[in-house]
Amino acid sequence: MTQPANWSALTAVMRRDLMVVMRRRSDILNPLLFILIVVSLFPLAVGPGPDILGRIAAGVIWVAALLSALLGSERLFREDYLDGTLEQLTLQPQPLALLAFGKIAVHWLLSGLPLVILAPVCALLLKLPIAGWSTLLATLLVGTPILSAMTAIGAALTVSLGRGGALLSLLLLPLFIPLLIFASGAVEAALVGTAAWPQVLLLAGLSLLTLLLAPFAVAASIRVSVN
Amino acid sequence: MSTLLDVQQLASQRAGRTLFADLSFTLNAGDVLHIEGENGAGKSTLLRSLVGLVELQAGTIRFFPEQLPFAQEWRQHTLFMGHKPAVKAELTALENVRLQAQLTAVANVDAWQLLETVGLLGLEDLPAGQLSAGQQRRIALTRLWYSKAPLWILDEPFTALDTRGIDLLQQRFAEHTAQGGAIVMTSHQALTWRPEQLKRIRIQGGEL
Amino acid sequence: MWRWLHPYAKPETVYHLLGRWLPWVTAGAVLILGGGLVWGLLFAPADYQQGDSYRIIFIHVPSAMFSMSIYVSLAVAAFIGRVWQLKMADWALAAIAPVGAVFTFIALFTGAVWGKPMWGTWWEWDARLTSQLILLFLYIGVLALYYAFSDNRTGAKAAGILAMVGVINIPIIRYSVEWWNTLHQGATLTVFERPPMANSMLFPLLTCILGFALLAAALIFQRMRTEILRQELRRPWVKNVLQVSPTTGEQR
Amino acid sequence: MQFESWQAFIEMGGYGFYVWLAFGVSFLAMGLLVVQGLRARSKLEREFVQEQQRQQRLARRQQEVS
Repeated sequence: MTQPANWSALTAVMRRDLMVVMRRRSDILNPLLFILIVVSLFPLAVGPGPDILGRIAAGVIWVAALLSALLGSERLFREDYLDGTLEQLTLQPQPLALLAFGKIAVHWLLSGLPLVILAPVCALLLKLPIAGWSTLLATLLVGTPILSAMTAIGAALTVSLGRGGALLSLLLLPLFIPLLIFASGAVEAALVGTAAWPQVLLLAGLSLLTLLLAPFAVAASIRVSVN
Repeated sequence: MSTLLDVQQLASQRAGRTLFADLSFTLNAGDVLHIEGENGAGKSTLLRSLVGLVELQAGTIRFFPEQLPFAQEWRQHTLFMGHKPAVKAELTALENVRLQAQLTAVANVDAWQLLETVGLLGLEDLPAGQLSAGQQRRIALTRLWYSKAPLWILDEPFTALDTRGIDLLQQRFAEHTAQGGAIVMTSHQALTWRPEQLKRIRIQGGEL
Repeated sequence: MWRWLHPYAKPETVYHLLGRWLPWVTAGAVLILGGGLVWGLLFAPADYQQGDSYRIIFIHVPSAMFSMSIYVSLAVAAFIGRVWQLKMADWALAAIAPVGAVFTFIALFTGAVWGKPMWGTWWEWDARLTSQLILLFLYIGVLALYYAFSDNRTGAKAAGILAMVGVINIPIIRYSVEWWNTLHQGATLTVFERPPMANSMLFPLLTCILGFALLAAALIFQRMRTEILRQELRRPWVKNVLQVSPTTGEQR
Repeated sequence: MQFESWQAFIEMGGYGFYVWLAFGVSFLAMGLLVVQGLRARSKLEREFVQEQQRQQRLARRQQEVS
């Protein structure tokens, strides 16, 4: 297959997904609203004191991000599966992993990136000390691609099951644990004044690795699911 | 006469039940292969296994002229359309056609012209979700007017189409076979058009 | 292509082969594990620090050891199934995963029960206990996915992909959990990091480890046979197998 | 033999509860695994018989029709 054909197919997949979601903005807004709600419930539950809130802020934001990723994950391939698009994608001469990468990238653009933009508001609500802000944003920036890629694997595996929701959470949560640990650990390190960059670098490395391997897992899963 | 497709001793099972076994046929340029059978006989499974969506239990499929074995390259030479139209309800008819063409790396399609051809004049910029099932199907069928694939594998292409749509489609089939293409299709409707080289295969309960 | 030539790729052959090995492996497992446990419980000396509570080690260590390696074997089976298109390797997931899950549960439970007298608490967010807990989730995920599909073969393939994704993540999970553990609490819990064991304790432990290995093999073989039958239920050879079996013999 | 009496064996130097709880639950889990495995097998055999009977019914019906 020629390079331009690959490129053309990749951009077609990405443009299609972008356009579809832009016409259904609630799909972008609902997960963000969910995060805001979770974040604003926490002070009500544990008390508004800045010492306790500031300490748990990064963890709460990350847990909220994971949960909202799970919440919207089912939709990632559902429509495409139902209307036959997924079937057509597997029949393209282009490598399916490439197209899967396109879908992961769009998913990140529409769920990960908005989260990074929303994060300062969450940090403010949870009174995260200023020292931790840049690290929080950095972990979100390098960590959310992992979230999108892993979610895509799980969604592709369960797309042909009518009721994949609870199963999907079961499959994905264990895989999210390193992400949660390193991300909140990095912010904690920044708060106590030690270097946070090793964890951020580690996350970035994991992120690259995931983005490299996940498209192949997603492609294999799609092929199994459209069977 | 050149052979396009050679299928030998194909067998398939679904949920442990044998749908067909020892199925062999060849398809030459200009052939139309009509696969018949009752609901659940395995027509769709047969078509899907031809394009590799369903794993083969046994048998070989070769695609001529290069005698390619079942592989990625062969997808360039086939066009498959299943039950589902692969049309996005959120996008307009025009966008659907353009993106579909871009996906298959066909440059410079005249989407307006294509939509007029399939009888969707005036509906080009409505979201596909607002169109009827037959009209959505027509959007998907525009592929047949620009595709360069010699082999078409169509699962129930006439579903949801009205008589004029069916006539239009059969006309296009005739053009395609006249240009040396071949078609494998299933349909419950009888063809009103008599292709010159019509082959029929009937599958039922594991026998042919 | 060579899958057609490979004699072990035939489900029927494997079914009968496993059937021939099963009694021997089972007998070996019962004898060796039984012997090892009696040795460990009755004859091994008490630990000078932990007294008799350390005897939990004779089930805890073998099950913990195998809980991880069984997951790796799960992924290896999935890999073989994927690369060489060997369907039976995928089916092995259904045989291996429940055994691995139960071993993980045992390791987790015995670890917690041992922790109570030693650390004074049932649950400690100890690095090893935590990663065992995550491992248990991974096992449950593979099993749930395997049986979620109405088509048995699709389920096997999907679970195989998940097992492979999981095995890539296991080292990352373990590393992250250990790092997290040292971050949050100094390495105060050293129950499991002990000086080299006296031979009088080590030998019964090794016997138990061997016994557990045989037990795992026996359980996996039995389940593999059932899974082969389940996947091949409508094939002619299954008819012969099931109709001569004593429980349904009268149904002929 | 490490223990002087049966009683001492049960008590495990004061740790009896923990040791026997660990062993008991472990064996219970193993036992359930074995039982579940055997039941899966017998369930499969039942399914097989049902399938056979279904096929026989179908064959009979086809004979009646023809």
